[in-house]
Amino acid sequence: MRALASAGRRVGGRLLAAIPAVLGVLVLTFLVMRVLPGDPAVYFAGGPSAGQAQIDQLRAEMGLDKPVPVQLMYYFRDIAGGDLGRSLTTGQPVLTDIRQRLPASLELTFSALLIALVAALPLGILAALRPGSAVDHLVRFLCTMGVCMPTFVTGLLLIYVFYYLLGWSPDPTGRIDIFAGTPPDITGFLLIDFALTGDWAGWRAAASQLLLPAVTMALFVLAPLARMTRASMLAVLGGEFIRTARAMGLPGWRIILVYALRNAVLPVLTIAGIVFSTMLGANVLVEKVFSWPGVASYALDALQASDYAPVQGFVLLMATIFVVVNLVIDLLYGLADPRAGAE
Amino acid sequence: MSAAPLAASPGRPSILRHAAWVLRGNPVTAAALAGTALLVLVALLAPWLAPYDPVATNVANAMRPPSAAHWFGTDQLGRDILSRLIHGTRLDLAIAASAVSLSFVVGAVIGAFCGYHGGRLDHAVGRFVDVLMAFPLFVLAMAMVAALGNQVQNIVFATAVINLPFYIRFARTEVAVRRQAGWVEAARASGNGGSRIVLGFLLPNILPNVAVQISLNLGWAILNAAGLSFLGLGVTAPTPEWGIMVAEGARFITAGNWWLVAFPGLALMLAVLCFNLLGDGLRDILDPRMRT
Amino acid sequence: MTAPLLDVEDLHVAFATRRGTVEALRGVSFAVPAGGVLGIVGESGSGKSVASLAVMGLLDRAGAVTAGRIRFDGQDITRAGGRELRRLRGAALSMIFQNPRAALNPIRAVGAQIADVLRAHRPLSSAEAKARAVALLEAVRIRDAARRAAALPHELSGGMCQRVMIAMAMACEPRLIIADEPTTGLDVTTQKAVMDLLSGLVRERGMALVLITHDLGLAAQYCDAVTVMEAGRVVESAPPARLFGAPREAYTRRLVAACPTPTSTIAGLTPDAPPLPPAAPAPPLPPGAPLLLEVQNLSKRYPDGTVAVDDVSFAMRPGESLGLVGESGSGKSTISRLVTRLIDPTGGEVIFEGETIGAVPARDFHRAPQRSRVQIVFQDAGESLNPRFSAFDSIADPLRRLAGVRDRTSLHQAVEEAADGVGLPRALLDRYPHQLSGGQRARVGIARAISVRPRLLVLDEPTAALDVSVQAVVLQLLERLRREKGLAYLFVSHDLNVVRMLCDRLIVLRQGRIVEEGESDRIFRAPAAEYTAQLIAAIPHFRPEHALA
Amino acid sequence: MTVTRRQGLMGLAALGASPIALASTPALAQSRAETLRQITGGAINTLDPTMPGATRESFGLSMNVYDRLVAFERKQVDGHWVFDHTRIRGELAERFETSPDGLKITLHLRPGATWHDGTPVTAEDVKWSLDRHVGARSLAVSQFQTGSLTSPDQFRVAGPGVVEVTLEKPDRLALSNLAVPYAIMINSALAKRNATADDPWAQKWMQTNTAGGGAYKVESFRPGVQAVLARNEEWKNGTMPFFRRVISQSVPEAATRANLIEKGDADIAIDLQAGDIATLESRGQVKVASIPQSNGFTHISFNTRMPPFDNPKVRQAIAAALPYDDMFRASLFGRGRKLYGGEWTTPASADFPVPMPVKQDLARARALLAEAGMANGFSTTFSFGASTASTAEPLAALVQEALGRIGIKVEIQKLPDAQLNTLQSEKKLAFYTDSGTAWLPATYYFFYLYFTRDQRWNFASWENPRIAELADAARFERDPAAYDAQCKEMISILADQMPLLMLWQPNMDAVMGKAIEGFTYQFYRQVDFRDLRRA
Repeated sequence: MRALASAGRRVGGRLLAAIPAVLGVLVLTFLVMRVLPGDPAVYFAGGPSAGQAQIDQLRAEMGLDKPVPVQLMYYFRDIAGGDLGRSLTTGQPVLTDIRQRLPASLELTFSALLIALVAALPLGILAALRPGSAVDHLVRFLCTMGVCMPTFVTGLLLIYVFYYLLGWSPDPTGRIDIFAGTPPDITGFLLIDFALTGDWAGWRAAASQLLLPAVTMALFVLAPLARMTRASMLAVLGGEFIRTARAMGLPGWRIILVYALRNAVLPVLTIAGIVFSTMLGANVLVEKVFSWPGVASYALDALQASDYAPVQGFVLLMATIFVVVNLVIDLLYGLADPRAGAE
Repeated sequence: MSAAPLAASPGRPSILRHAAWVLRGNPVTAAALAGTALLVLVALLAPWLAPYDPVATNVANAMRPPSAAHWFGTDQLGRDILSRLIHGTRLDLAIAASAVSLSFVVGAVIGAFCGYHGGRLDHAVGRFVDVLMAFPLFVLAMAMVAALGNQVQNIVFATAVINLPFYIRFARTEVAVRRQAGWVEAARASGNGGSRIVLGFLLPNILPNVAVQISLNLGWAILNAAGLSFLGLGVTAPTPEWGIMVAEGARFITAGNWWLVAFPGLALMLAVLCFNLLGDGLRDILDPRMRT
Repeated sequence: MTAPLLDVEDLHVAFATRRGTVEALRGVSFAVPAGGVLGIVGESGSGKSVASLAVMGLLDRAGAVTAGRIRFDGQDITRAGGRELRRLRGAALSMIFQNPRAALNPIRAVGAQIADVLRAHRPLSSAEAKARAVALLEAVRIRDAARRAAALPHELSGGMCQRVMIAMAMACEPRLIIADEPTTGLDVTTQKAVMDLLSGLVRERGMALVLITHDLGLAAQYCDAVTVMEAGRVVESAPPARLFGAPREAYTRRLVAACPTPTSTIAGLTPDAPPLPPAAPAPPLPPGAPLLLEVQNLSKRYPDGTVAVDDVSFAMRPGESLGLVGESGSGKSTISRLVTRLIDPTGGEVIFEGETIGAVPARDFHRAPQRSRVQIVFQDAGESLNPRFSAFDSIADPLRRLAGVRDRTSLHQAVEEAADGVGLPRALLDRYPHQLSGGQRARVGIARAISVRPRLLVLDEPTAALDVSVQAVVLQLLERLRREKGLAYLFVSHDLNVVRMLCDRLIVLRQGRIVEEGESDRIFRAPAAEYTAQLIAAIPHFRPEHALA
Repeated sequence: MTVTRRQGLMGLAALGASPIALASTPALAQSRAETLRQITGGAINTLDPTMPGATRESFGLSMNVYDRLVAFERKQVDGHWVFDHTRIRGELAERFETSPDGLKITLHLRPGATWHDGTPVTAEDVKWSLDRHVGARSLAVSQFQTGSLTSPDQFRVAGPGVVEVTLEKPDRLALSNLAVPYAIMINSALAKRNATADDPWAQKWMQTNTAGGGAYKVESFRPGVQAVLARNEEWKNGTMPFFRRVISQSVPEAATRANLIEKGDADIAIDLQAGDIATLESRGQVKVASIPQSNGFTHISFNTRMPPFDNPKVRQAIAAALPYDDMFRASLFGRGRKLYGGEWTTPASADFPVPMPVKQDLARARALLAEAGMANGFSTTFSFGASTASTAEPLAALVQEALGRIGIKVEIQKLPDAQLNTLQSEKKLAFYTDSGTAWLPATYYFFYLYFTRDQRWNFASWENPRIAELADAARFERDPAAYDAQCKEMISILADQMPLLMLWQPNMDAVMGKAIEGFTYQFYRQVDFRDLRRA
């Protein structure tokens, strides 16, 4: 119908606008990697008597001996052909690494965002319904508590308390209990795969494994989400149409849920989009602490080894996800707010 | 029709009296302001407050729990954690304040001009901001710190650049909304050129809203420095800085030496808490409309 | 005399603000018989809206009824609990608000919103509720009601949104409707249609109506009795005929005089106004001297295709005052921005004192020499003063930029001189805009515009946002300034009465085109164009002959 | 540390989940006992140890998955098993003889030995494997050169199951090189099937697949994350290992590794933090085997080509200024063997590395500095690799403070590993700390590898013709007495010139469950699963 058609147009427009951004990211990464003084050839030419010859041979193999612009051309040609190069740290093509590891990062970030929303929305609404009251201050204090500790400290603390002292959560490494055998690999998202194969014991195991890292990340984004929900809810509750609804004697729950919340959810959507993209980048700390086989820790290891290909692959991935996320948010916004649709 | 009639009280009340007024109305903001003032004071008087030299090592009594001699205990090199914490305040506030102010000033001005003029400039800057935002945080930080070395000013520079897109976008939307306002048209009719309107009229008006973002950013900037230290990209030891202390201390939790991470962590939490809660109070103080 | 449907007795309402409690109502009493129509009239801050909100129990968190009693249909609902009030609201008494589009849920179809009210009070299925909603839309004369029911508020015009509000209010056949400034912000013609509809339906269905407005004419025309309020008290209450014929209280007298009518004069607006300098008609143009302003085939088309101004031409002689009249969307404001070169035309020429000033793009006009000679006064003075500038800064800004007054003493002196010129007390110069009253803000706007001694002053609805009594004083100030300084006025307004008083000639505009041009008095007495006649007829004012219409 | 209400709730939710997941049926418990779970800080990035860029963990894995012709015996050193590089036993080769002039080695393959896919092992397979190790572009080439194994025509099939290796000069380490991780014996038929025109030695295929016959087969492998091995029931080249399944998993966070071992969820880890090990030991839940790494050393190195470090006096001054004991305690918590504080003037024996004659004496340090004309000191940088931060950072702080006392201003640089290696090989690092491990810890090999030639492992970029001459002679020296004299002379030159300061040999701290036995310190510093069993 009308909203979909115009949303389609907007999607096309935004895609076109995104192309230069992605290209910009590619060139920036390429240059950034060349700026780093570390020379991967040296790092990887280990061996007892790694002479200069061996280092040069590796440089040639990695195409590092050609002038930079030529390397850039090669790089673009490879990207176009879907070849993201080969990672020296894992010895596999970057594409297979990313395909293996991306679902882990996405599953962690999606569940963290879900937990954050499930916690932040009610808290935000509660705070908005009684502004300035004790509840409001408690919510604000609680959310800020989550955001003022670096994620790696919260992670270590949660492990220390829930795994080491209380023993409630399973051992905090990887996505599935190491002894439970290999999970089915359909979409790569454990929760979905286990659900698809109906293996509920496995699903519960994967979920309990996912809980601690997801909560660590969720705590970090709880504050902005709750703050935005409170602010937009307060603004909407102050709106004249709410006064009309009360003047017409509409029941309390309908005013809050159907009238107020539907309007308040729109700005929260945009913030959720921004928060999602920052989470993807920032979950390197959580992946390191929980030895989560995600893309961020993979890229960080490669970065410290000056192994260019995986870092460039990771950054390209981040740029595309950033564009896709903005696209989805834009679409959802179009569907949720008929006004935007009909522009 | 505004319900409460407009009481036109005499004269232009000073900022301080108005600030006192706002604080009385909001105890949380008052506490946050007190906390921040305390931090700034500690940062200024660090050398005189610290009982020991923060860098002097004494391996003989390393890893001592909090005691009378060392209130916060000693770290793995026997250095006094309390003194390092106090000196750390100076460095961390400096990092946070300079990074945020750098990104705010540059970002707000660029954003404001884009918001006002629009057209090609706005479009180009928009794409540049997209690129910066799509770029993963730690890759950018690592590249900058690795290329320029991890002295403090490079960490400040890296944090500022990562913050920049946020302020550009914020200023751009705030200005674009006010661009059609009557007083902007009036300013043009009174003979003000584009740049004077942006700097003299529009920027001061978006200050209150930006104040909230600045306070949130201050907290985030300190956390970012801590995160960089954890990844080995931040400040190098032995300089006393909360982030590196938390990063190093975190390794000893399992060994049972909790105080290495607890006290810097607490300080970090206190600082970030004050900055975040201060945000709303700051908005009321700076916003003239609130000055009855 | 049966007991009145709504009986408000000695009502006191106070608000807790940061600086202690503020008394909004200081003992207000009024009554509305079943089927009666009561008008409550007063200026901003008089408390008329607070009274209506108190009756509906909709005061915000800070407000509270401190004394007095409200009885509806014999039942005391002063301190009725939320649950009980909720049963009444929408069913027994309901309310209509000022700007209709903001008063409707922006992302929910209007039909659904009406159905919500129905289902809140009647055990109806959603299908039945939807059907009744469409029937209600037809009752308020909305064409093609079934399709319109699915529309969103922003897809309907202001007038249509207000009709939806009326349909909502009447959905459950309440016995009383309170309308708080229902037609403020609507065009005169739409206002007439909506008010006729509302009063007709109320009479037809035997409902009582309380009409709250600042427009005395509106109250006079549609109400059986009118209560005048000022600063939280009732000043006087009487049927329109007596209230307008022989007002007892001095305040009422001043209020009635200040309302511009087709016959009122500038001097007559305020009883004790200082004598105006003699009204010298604009001197004839000496031969060869250029016209002050010549607008030739001016047109403005926006990128999205809407045509704001379509081939408008007119001319002005120095010292002349020309009125531009039209409803919203007629292009009058756009012309004011084009003439003061704040925006660029898509076609046509603007010639000021013989020089074409259209060539310099609007972006750089601030450097043009003619900048100081063409100034503008805006409609909402509050919105056109920089919130972070004190009054002094606002007035000093053009002096610094255009008149080149730089050093402190001469700047101070010039600003104080301008303030005195517009009757603004010097003590207020260091106040921020939000610390000034509506009238004071208007004076600062005018002082800013005339401080650089312009030759042509363009006024874009300068008093539309002001209360009637304040408007009267400002209009007299404008008239005095024109006569003293020989300024030329291009006066843009939707209010024909105001333009007639202030301008020698006027132009009637519709959808960007000139409908009629000529001497003000002649157009009022014998409008040539059908549209002009319609406009004049639609202005609500007290007509003695059908006081009891 | 306040645990917020939200976390408490989350914890309770987890409680509901966790017991069910861990309900272990008897069969599961029994197979858990027969499974060994190793957790590592680093990760395995290839199944072919000769691949350039292979990590140390990959070397360890290949020792279990591939056989070699020969292997080192092991010996008891104060209660711990340690590799003995002086005694070599056959593995794939049942027995072997070396000709009296040391120029020919004959190896007799074990009859009936088979590859993982069941096909029999042939001399041709061994020949193809050895040719690959000297011909293909891999790490094996430079290693084999240290044993004078350079060209394919040194290897000859001398009959069914017999292979001959010939040398031009009697290199002491020729045979030892056949026991290094690179010297894997490959199922050439299977490998050739997966070779291509531009990859004749099937190097790409062998990165993620195996063509071996070792004690374990690879059940599943996810590079950078984990590898799961299953025991090869037909293995004949050694005593059948105890564990049926082995899991090696990468857990980057050291604190988490310590938790896992203490809770019993993991069986063995060799790279925990020194700080944690002391506490784990005191809490008594785990067994700790602390074995000095006899073939490795941590050092502080000067750049002998960069003033002022080209002046031996300056080097000796710094050597006299450092607080060795404080550094030893702060960096390693005392867990290792000291290589400083030696009381000798002439070396007691040819063994190396040994404690060098150096100790802290500030007065002497200041005097030496004055002699070097640097009385008022100078400023320099002190660098270390980020991955060694946990030990290097405390050390750097102490060095900075100590040198500060004699007027030398030090700026500390923590560099990502790749950058440190680059600066190191481009000889741009003035003054830094690093560590080195020699797989074949013969004394002359140390000097040949770390103190001669212009290559990356010459940490101090030291040019000393006498040392080069002695190292080369010792390599082919058949007479033990002459070999001893040459080694002693090299050690004394080192003690005098001090191109670099040997600090200590950090312990290999293997932390394991109480029931795990048989841990052996191997020269490639990884865990050999074949040695281990659960009591």
